[in-house]
Amino acid sequence: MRSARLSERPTPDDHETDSMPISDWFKAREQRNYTTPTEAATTSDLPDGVWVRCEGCKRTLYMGDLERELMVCPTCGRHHDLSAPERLAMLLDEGSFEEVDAHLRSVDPLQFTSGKVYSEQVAAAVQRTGLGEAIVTGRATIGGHRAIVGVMDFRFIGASMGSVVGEKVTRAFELALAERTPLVLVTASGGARMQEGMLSLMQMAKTAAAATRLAAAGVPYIVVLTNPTMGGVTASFATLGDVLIAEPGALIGFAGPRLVEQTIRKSLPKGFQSSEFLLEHGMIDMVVDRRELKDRVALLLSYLTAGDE
Amino acid sequence: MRSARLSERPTPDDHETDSMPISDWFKAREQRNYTTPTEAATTSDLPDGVWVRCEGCKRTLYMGDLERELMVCPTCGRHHDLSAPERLAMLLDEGSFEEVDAHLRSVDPLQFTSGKVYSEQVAAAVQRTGLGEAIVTGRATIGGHRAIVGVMDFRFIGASMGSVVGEKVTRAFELALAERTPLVLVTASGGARMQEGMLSLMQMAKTAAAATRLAAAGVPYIVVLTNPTMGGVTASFATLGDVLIAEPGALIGFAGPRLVEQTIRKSLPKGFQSSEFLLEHGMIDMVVDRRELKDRVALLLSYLTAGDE
Amino acid sequence: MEFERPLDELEDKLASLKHLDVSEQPDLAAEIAGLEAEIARLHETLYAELTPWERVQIARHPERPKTDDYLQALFTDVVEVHGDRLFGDDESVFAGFATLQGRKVAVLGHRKGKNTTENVRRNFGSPHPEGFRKAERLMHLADRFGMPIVSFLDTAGAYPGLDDEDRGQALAIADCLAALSSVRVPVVVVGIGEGGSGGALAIGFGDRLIMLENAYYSVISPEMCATILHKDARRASETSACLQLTADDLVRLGLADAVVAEPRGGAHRDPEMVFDGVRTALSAALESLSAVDRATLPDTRYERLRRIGEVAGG
Amino acid sequence: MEFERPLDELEDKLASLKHLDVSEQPDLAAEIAGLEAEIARLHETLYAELTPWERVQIARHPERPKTDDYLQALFTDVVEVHGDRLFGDDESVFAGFATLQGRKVAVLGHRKGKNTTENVRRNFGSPHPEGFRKAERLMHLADRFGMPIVSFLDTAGAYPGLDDEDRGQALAIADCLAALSSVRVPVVVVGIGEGGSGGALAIGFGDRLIMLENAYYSVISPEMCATILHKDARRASETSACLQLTADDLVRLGLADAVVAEPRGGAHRDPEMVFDGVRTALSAALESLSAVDRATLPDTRYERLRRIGEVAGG
Ligand SMILES: [Zn+2]
Ligand SMILES: [Zn+2]
Repeated sequence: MRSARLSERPTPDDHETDSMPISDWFKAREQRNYTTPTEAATTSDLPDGVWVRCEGCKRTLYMGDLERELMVCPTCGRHHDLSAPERLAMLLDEGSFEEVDAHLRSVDPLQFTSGKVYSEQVAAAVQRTGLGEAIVTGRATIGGHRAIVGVMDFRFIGASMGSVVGEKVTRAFELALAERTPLVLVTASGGARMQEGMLSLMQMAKTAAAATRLAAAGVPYIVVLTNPTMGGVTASFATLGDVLIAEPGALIGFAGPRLVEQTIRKSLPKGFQSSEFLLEHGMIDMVVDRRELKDRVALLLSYLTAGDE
Repeated sequence: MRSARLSERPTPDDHETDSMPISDWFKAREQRNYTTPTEAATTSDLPDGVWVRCEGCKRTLYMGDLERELMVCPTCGRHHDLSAPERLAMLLDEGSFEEVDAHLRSVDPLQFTSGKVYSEQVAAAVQRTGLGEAIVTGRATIGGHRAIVGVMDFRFIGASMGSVVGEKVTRAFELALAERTPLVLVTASGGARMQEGMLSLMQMAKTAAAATRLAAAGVPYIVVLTNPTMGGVTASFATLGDVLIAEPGALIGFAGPRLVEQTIRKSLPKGFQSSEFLLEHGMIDMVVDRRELKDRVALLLSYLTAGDE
Repeated sequence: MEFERPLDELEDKLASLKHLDVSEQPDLAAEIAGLEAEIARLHETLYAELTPWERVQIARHPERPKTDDYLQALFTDVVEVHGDRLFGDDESVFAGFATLQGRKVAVLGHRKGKNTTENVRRNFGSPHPEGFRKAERLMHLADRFGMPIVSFLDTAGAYPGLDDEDRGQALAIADCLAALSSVRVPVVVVGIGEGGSGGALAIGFGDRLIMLENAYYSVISPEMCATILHKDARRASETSACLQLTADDLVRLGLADAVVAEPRGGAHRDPEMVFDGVRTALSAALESLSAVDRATLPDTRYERLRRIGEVAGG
Repeated sequence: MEFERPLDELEDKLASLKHLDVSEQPDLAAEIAGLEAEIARLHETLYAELTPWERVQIARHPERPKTDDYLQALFTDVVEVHGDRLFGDDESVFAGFATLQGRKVAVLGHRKGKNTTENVRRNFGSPHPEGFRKAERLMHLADRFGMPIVSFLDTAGAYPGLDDEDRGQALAIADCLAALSSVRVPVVVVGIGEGGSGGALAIGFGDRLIMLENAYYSVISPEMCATILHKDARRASETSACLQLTADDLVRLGLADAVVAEPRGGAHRDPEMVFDGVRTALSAALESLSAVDRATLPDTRYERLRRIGEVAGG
């Protein structure tokens, strides 16, 4: 399982998260063993080791090869999910990342106890991922262009948006506005975090409002939609970008596919809610292979800031 | 034929047009005889007199009854075309109309001679309708609300938009802007006037630009789309209103129905490009019976100017 | 409603007893009197402290007053506007202008039907993208012409259909949020029934939030929450308590500004009382906002949103 | 092209003669020489003064350089953006960013295909509403981020389909006109082929209009004009002269600012020459506009539009 693999990582405390160079994440990982790069894992038939099976083409790959391709299967092109640190490492100029708001932590405002105890769930996610919450934000450069960046991590309670995610996203907008620096957000989310009830829902309005203020000020905002970006995140800040990029094969939508299937009472067409489907339906600007993503974002930044020269 | 009927009217010279109270148009007409209120006329089987046949329900009606209903068939509800003076009479507060730009006349910039000689066509239209061009504009009140108004007249070369129509529409926008007074335009048009070539086409951009400046200034702009409003007029100022009203059963669209039929190579669905069709497809705000139109426009003016209070 | 079933049974029994002939059954009068007393007692306890799940059921009651009823009861000179100017007109969303005690406002509202035909046309109050885009258009109109916005919430949620995804349901909602956050006119929201997630929020935040006593507003439907957490929609009673979705919860969370009292058993038992309450609350809200410089409203609204959420370590 | 047929016949004859063996036919060399002289003469007269209708045919030539060719020849770092964020992505309209000799611009263009497959996907360059709405979106992006707009015109017109009417073809064009009139960045339009009516105008006016020598721009297609006036599309030659749709006509009417020369017979005979001409004209236009205060551009553009039209009695 992906989570099993990732839980083998050292779990730095907050200060270590702040100070550990992102590039070290990749280096550090090579010293350990992995199984399969997919969320829905079938590890039992695989040796516990450096060989992994691609869920796209079912082939067995050497993890080193996969990593060199930024976790894109060299055979079938499947884009496997990345953690936030992995994403930051592949998107940003090495050593340029300076995290902000690292200390924000979720509380349990509703004392939500149906199902798992929410506060314990958060603690477990922190423990497992080594992250403070489902998004990491900060300053960086991308191909030499200054940017405020935010990267979500689906491993952290499905990167659902509660108070902290909403707050960190909002602060990223505000930082971009204050410094008149373009914002680049890489999204992945199951939607609003129901364990924070209406406080979660209102983060949609809060982040959308922050995005609107940035837009009004004429500061560029680029979104990279990755697998999966659903529900309240898609329906708020994630689709308010000036340019919307999606990674190939990502699931992107409002309602979950199972709910849609139940609603229409027939099976869904192939590719429904995929990046390619959204492109065809005019909802996003482009689908970009992860291996070209950094260059593309850098190029877009050069265009969107051209008027400032 | 409608045109035959209307040509029986006295053809006032420009000064008379300017000074004749609009209400007199209706009075004056009662002294004359009419045939059928539709454009596609079948007068031969009707007595030449005060009885007319409704093309909607094929019933024979007394012209006086039809006029009392503002040329709406009391039986089938068909809205028969109105001339610009008739429209002004039914829409504006009596005696409130003060025409502007009445002296603008079309010239023949391309010396267009294919088919009819354009300059002769214009002269004939002036002669037949008693109007200077296909639109009449001015200041007025509607239910007590001040407005700049413009009313198109399909009898004048299909109310196509050449330099003069474009100019008068543009000046109406500019007058509304200068006096910060809402603009109400009643459209009817076959589209751009091809006999003025590219000068006509560019009127679309010119009027749209004027509409955009009015919108940016926050001055209300209401459009009443009447039968027919097509082509370059629909694709420019006529659909840039804050509120779009259509009369029932009006033909409204971009491409002519015959061209669409040729393009798709099958017959068109019933009601295609009708007001009701446009309402269903989200393109207009409301379909309003002509007999309620004045009240509705007045009410809308009261809402759209509420913020000025 | 389910929780009223014991009461319904007693009332049925009472009705059947009353059909009988007293002269033939001497004990009947006493039995009726006893039953009536029992009904009164049950009435007292049943509605004394409603659970969140019971309130959700009241909020969904088919006879509960709807947006159309408020339009008729509170407003004059109602003019509806239609369409998104892009694709269609969604009847599940009302958009238009109306006058409240002399005050001209722009009105939005989710629109459930009174019967099946109407409900089918209105998609049971669950908007398509066209509905949100129509709402967005009205927001811009209201902004441009300085009309306060009054919005009535009553939806189970945005419609989760196939075509809705095709036509950008998420983007339509996001665009509404952006527009509503930036209009330079007062925005007063009234939760009158269901407040289902993003489909409610799209027209559901502003400068004031008034909640009817039994209206709810939730990040997710209790049933879906129960399905996700327990794979059992029947545990909705439990999740509806956890989600803190009632009017009182919202006040406590700092999200709602006022609660309008409902008659015992719900608004449908005495609509006039609720209309009066909403009229009063709405007028008060609009009045207090009319004093504010409109240019400052977006910033004030942003500050209001900005405070929402509980975090540690910030 | 039809008007080239006499030339084509001579050239065919010449080619067939050249296949013969000179040694067997002693007169052949002289005959070939004569034919070549005749071809040269005809070449001279045929293209010396092209009629408007002949230019329309050249403008429609399938091998004529298209928007994609200009993108490739003139620009570097081309990034295409897609979609209207409402309904679909229309491949008949290009929208994106590109760099012209170091200058970063937003690019629009009608997009015909190079072959049938491509043409079907691109609807032969006739936009649907989605195409115009994508263009409008790019206009707003260019406006917000201060990128000049370069627009290449090459369309027979907006597509007159049933679904296009359903989805508001007229409104989509009107919205483009509104956006293009108000962007606070330079707008340079290049007529490279067909300029068909509203579908061209939607992305076809601005601060400068550059026309290729054989490009046309017209309120209506010559054929449709002939059909309306004479019920005979074959009189398009006559109407194309009346409509004054050539590059020179547009200069005379005060609508076009510059004409880029084409090689004899049309741009497809020597694309590089035309690319050079367009590059030079485009750079000059952008350079002259770069000196202008951007905030004044909408007013200047409005004044430019404002002067268009001839009226009496004003
Ligand atoms: Zn693979
Ligand atoms: Zn009739």
